[in-house]
Amino acid sequence: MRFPKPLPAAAGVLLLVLWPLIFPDAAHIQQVLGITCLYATLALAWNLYALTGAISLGHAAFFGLGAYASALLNHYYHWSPLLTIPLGALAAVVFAVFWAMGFRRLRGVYLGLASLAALEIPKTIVDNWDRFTYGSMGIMGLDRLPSATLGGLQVDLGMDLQAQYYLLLGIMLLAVLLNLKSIRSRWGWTLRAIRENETAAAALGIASNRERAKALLLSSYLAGLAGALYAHILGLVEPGLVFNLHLSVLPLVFCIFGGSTKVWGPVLGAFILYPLEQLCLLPLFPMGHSAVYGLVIILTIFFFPQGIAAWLPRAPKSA
Amino acid sequence: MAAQGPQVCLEVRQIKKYFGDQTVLRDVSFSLPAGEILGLIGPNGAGKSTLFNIISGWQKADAGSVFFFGQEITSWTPKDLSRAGLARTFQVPQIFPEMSAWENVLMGAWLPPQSRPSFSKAQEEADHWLSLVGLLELRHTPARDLPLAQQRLVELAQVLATRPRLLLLDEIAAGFSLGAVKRLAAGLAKLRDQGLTLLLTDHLFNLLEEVADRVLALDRGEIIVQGPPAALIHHPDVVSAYLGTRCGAADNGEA
Amino acid sequence: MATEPSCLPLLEVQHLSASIQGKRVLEDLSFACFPHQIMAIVGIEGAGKTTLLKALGGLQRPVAGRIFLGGESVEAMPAWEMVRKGVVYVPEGMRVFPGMSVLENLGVGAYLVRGQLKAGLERVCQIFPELKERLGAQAGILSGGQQRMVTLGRGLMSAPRLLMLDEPFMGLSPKLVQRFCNSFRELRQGGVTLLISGQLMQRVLNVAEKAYILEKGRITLSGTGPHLLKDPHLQEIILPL
Amino acid sequence: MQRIRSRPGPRARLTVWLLAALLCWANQPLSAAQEIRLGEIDPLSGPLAKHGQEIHQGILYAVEEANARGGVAGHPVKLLSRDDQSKPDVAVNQAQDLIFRGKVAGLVGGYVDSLVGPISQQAARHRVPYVASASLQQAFTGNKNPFFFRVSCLEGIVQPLCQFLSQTLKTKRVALLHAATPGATEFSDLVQADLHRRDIATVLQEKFRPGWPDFSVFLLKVPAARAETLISGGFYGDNLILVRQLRQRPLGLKAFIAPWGVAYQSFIDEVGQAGEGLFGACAWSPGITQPGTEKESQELVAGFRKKFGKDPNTTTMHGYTSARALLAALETVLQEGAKPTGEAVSRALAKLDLNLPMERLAFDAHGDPRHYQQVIVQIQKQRLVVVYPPERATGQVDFSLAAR
Amino acid sequence: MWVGTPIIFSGLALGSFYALMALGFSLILSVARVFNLAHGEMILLSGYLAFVLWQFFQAPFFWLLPICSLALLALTLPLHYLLRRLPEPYGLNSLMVTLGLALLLQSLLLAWFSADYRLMRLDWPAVAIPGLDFSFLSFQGLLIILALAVTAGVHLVLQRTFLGKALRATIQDREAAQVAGINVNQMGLVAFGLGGLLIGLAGPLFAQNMYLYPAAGTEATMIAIVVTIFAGLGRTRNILLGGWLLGLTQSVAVFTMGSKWRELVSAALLLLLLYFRPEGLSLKKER
Repeated sequence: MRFPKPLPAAAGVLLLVLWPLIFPDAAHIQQVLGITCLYATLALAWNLYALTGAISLGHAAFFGLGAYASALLNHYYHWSPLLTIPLGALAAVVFAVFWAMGFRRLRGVYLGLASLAALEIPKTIVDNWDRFTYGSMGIMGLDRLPSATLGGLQVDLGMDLQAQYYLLLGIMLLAVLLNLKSIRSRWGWTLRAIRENETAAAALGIASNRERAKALLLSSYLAGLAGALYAHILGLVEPGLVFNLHLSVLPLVFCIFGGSTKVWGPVLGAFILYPLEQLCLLPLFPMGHSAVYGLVIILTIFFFPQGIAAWLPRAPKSA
Repeated sequence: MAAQGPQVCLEVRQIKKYFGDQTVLRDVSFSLPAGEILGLIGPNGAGKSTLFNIISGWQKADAGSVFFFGQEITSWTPKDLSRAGLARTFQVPQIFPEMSAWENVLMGAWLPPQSRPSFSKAQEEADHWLSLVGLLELRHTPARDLPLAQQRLVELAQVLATRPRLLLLDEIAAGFSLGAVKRLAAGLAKLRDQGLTLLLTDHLFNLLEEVADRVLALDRGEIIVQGPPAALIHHPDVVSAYLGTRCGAADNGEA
Repeated sequence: MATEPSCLPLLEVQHLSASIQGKRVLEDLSFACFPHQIMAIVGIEGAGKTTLLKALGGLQRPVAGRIFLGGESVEAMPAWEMVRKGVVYVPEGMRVFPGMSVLENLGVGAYLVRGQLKAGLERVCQIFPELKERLGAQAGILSGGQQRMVTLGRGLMSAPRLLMLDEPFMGLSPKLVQRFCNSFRELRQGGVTLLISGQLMQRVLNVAEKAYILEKGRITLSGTGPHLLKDPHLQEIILPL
Repeated sequence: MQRIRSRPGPRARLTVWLLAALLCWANQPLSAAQEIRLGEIDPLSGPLAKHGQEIHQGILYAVEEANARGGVAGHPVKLLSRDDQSKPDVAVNQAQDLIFRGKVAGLVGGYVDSLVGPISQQAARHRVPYVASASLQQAFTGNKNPFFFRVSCLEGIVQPLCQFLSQTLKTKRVALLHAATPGATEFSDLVQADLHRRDIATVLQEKFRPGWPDFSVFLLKVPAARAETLISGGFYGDNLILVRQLRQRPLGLKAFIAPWGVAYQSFIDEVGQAGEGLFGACAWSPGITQPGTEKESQELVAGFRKKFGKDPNTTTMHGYTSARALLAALETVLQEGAKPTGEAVSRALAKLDLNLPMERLAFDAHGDPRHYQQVIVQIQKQRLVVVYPPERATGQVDFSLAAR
Repeated sequence: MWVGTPIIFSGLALGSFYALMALGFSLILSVARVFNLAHGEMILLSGYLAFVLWQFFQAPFFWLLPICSLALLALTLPLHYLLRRLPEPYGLNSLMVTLGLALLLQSLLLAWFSADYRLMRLDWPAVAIPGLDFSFLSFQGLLIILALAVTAGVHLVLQRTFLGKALRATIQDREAAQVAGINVNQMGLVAFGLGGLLIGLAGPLFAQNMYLYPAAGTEATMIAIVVTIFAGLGRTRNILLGGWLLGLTQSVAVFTMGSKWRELVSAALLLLLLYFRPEGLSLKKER
């Protein structure tokens, strides 16, 4: 099954790569779009797990654990964020292992609700383990992303917003690639089989729990990575911030808005909703922005029930 | 003929199953030599589906054991059984609703971890099995849009594509016209000649009559009679428990 | 057996066409259903029997044509209105409410005719004595055949004038089929018109006053049941023995 | 089998154009007038909206007051307000937007430290002065940031509170309940440490998530621990519930004291009789003002009431004070004829010494307020009466009213 | 006095409050398949209405309950018409629409009522139980009694009436319900109507037990969701039991372990429940 790359996607990626070169001074847009990439990564991570048919409401737990693990490594051992971020994201994977074991039998709404409850566990523990995690006080003054030398070119990831944008864009594109691979491969079809009919999948000899767990581990690592990056971009972590329910709902909103289980859906959702809110609604309506935001969501759902991505020309599907 | 010779493919020993205080199966035992087609009949609620579920790992027996080519499989999970070559279809067809008929069959040829064929090989096989059940012209139709009987055929092609050694068919012919039943029977007989062992249930006696080497009659969780289909149809116990009066048979196509 | 009674038709279908997702399934069907008859529609799987019954039962809007019930045009009515008018469709397969008891399942069938709950229950228990002892059980845990009985029984509970049965015998043992067939005559004497669709229906055809063969969405043959049963065309497409 | 679309469809092209247009619009500077702009970032919606809005009103009042006097050294002042939705990434985005597109001369506002922190870092990076309105934690000002100032600090609450507990109330055993937020947690720890030095035992210290509807079980533990005083580090809403449930059964308490939420006229109105005798802390309130600013205070209350239809309170005053500080620094720079660059304004801020209704405002080397000190008040007959420190007291502690 | 008495009583009152918050949510979720994220905001709307009636018209508390119920009924019925127009996939789309609605309502509440905290200041006399040395607020008693009465009422409607049977039938199989003569659109309307009444009832109780501010809706929605999971969907009777279990657990956890472990204990209990009895709480697979 060869899937030709749809042209609009290539054009979109090109636009995302090139625009900072056209508007080099637009630091605030680089800032906003950089964070958009970060949230799109989280949404793509969520989508990876959603490919197995699971609607998770607990991805904030992965995000928060990634953020805290990286922050603690940086705080206690003073390792470079370039090291602590990929290592810290492993904490999310550890939690995902428990998740995969504990929620083996849960499906559908109940999995969603259980994951919502599971968020409380790392949150409360981090919040109350004062001696190690500083509890509710959070940790401040984390190291920023350091400078890196790339072929004689000094790139300050922490201070140079353009470099930071490209880093986050790169990570997002990696997540897109991972999603692409996970949808259009033998494993992707295995996940789809599990999503559509688990009984039939088991009858074909597919170990659905194991495949689901694989997807979850990948998903949790990506979400943890997003959390770890978040911690070092802002320089602080706090239980209430990184274990926030809003971080669990955000990927859900982006994915449904953009079109779930499609590769570009989460990206599209993130790149429409987040910049719309940050660059337009908040400056224009300091008080009533969330009303407009809510209206946009409602109207979009009525006009594009399958998400915005359904509106784009579809990648021709091989038969 | 069967590659395995007269080897025993499936052996069921003393299976018991209770639902609450109701006994569904009591000491069901039989054995199925490789390369044979065994039929299973019985009135509604006799325990046919439960027996199928126990053999294929979807339900646990309360007592007794099941052997598959000499190996005890009593507590195996469905996926392990499928990998070992024991496949089944369901009364309510279990297919992938959003995928096309062809994709469904492709899943059977491509996904099972035990075989891992190349993609092009799997495609060829999907074509092969889909044409075998006669659905080649409906290959692009999403499975959920197909009528129930054709969904059953899609499911059959899908499990056949996993290349099983033993296939359990649960009322596969329900809703088939007699012509279709004939074609199916011919196809199954051919598969048997290629070495597949079959266990099937059917309400309408016609399919069993066409293909089964032997038929078990189940009533209230017990095997009451067994023998060749022609003998069973006139057996007084079967008639009273299952077929009703003789003219009931006329309803089953013995025009 | 009267073939064309002189009284007014109970249900009249004129030039009915229906589609599923843009694909034409029924093509220009016209026929009538007379009171106190048993009517059979025979066809292979995919011929459009279910779609036809759903269209008559108000579950599917036809794309063209009219349906008259006692002279009133009903093609745009939702299913519950049709039930109120006495046209009851019993779907194929096992469509019980799994979380409710058998008694409650049957009770829902009598939703619009609450006064006749008791009489209906008696009638159902008479046809399916197996259900009588399991009235309190959850419908979802019954065996397939028993769920089928509940589905059929629920249709009977609605005090239908016209009862439409879709593949009523699928999944039932021959003995049950026989018992069920016997009840048809009884029902007809009680004033119910029956419209039965399926493919292996010798027994029904034997007693049907009117029968149609449906092929690819069109009626290709009609006549009395016994007459049709002898027709070589039916033998050819349905019973090629 | 495969159809390949050779060019993007019209919808895709439209989408690309729309995105490009959005980028161009967003990249435009807001305008280029002669006015001086101030940027404000506050939680205007969400759970902290009450306090965010109050700070916003204080800042708005200060700006309009300046404009009514003819602006800052003749320049009109424009306030650009932004909602941070209590999320740090949003606060950073909005700070960036204000700095780049809004070209603001300075930033004010900010509730909660996790938001003030990232904003202050933006301020340092882009060399824009930032006067935070309500920031408590001590951690920030540790690393030196010449562009960051704040008008309040935790010390100014903890000090008078602990002195009052030991000198006036003479309590020996306290129970501490606080919200699970950084500020409240640090408050709780500081109070506990301070009381320990004064030989006062903290017999019960617990924290809870804000928004909890039921304190009655916690309150059962207070008499069991034989605590004499209950200190609540909860916020306005938490205290509303706590105070009502406090009245359900006698706890044998000498006093109840809460630094946040109690010393508001609106709180007194909401809880009614249940509020009698409670202790609170505030930096300002109508009628409670820095010595020497009584007249200014009165004018402010009158003007504020005229504009917003309600009285200002201590939170409002934090916003007002921070805006006043920034405006005063700007005025100094402009009057000297210098350009209001970030460095110049920050230098002016560092040298500032104003006597404002809320405090005598001067910043130390860390940007912390030198003289910020809250007073302890008691609710007596539906009025706030200052009972500590003695030099500012307007009444005596009513011990009988306080005991419950 | 045994130290457990007030703890148990507090837990029961708290649990009753939780159950009253959750009933409307659970009903709308199970019958109309709408995961109503605007639930909390609707409760707040009702609460603010009660507050306004109390503040400006001095309406007595017991009048507020029916008035607010009817007012919210008038709000949820149009919502039902709006949501009915939603295309598939219905479940996720209705979730998104109610999320948008929640944001919209929150903004409106902020604009209409400002961000201030509002409270209905009513005097609830303490009730002493003779011989037990234990007294409680009559409002707590009211919560328990109301929760019992409302649950019993809803339970009776669902289990004992034909309407209830029709509602449950609709939950389980829409098409089969139609051919049994049930107007399934009407059932959705009935569910929204009943849900609206229950939400309206919860409003004044929320305003009285807690306090009103525009962002409080999220908290109320969370309570409703958690209690609904505790109870299992479509099981009204269990809502009260679930609420009580949650309330009691929290009260005991606060007393024995401390306030900061409250959330962890209730989350752990919930996960254990789901781990050991997922089938008992199973829901029809939704597509």
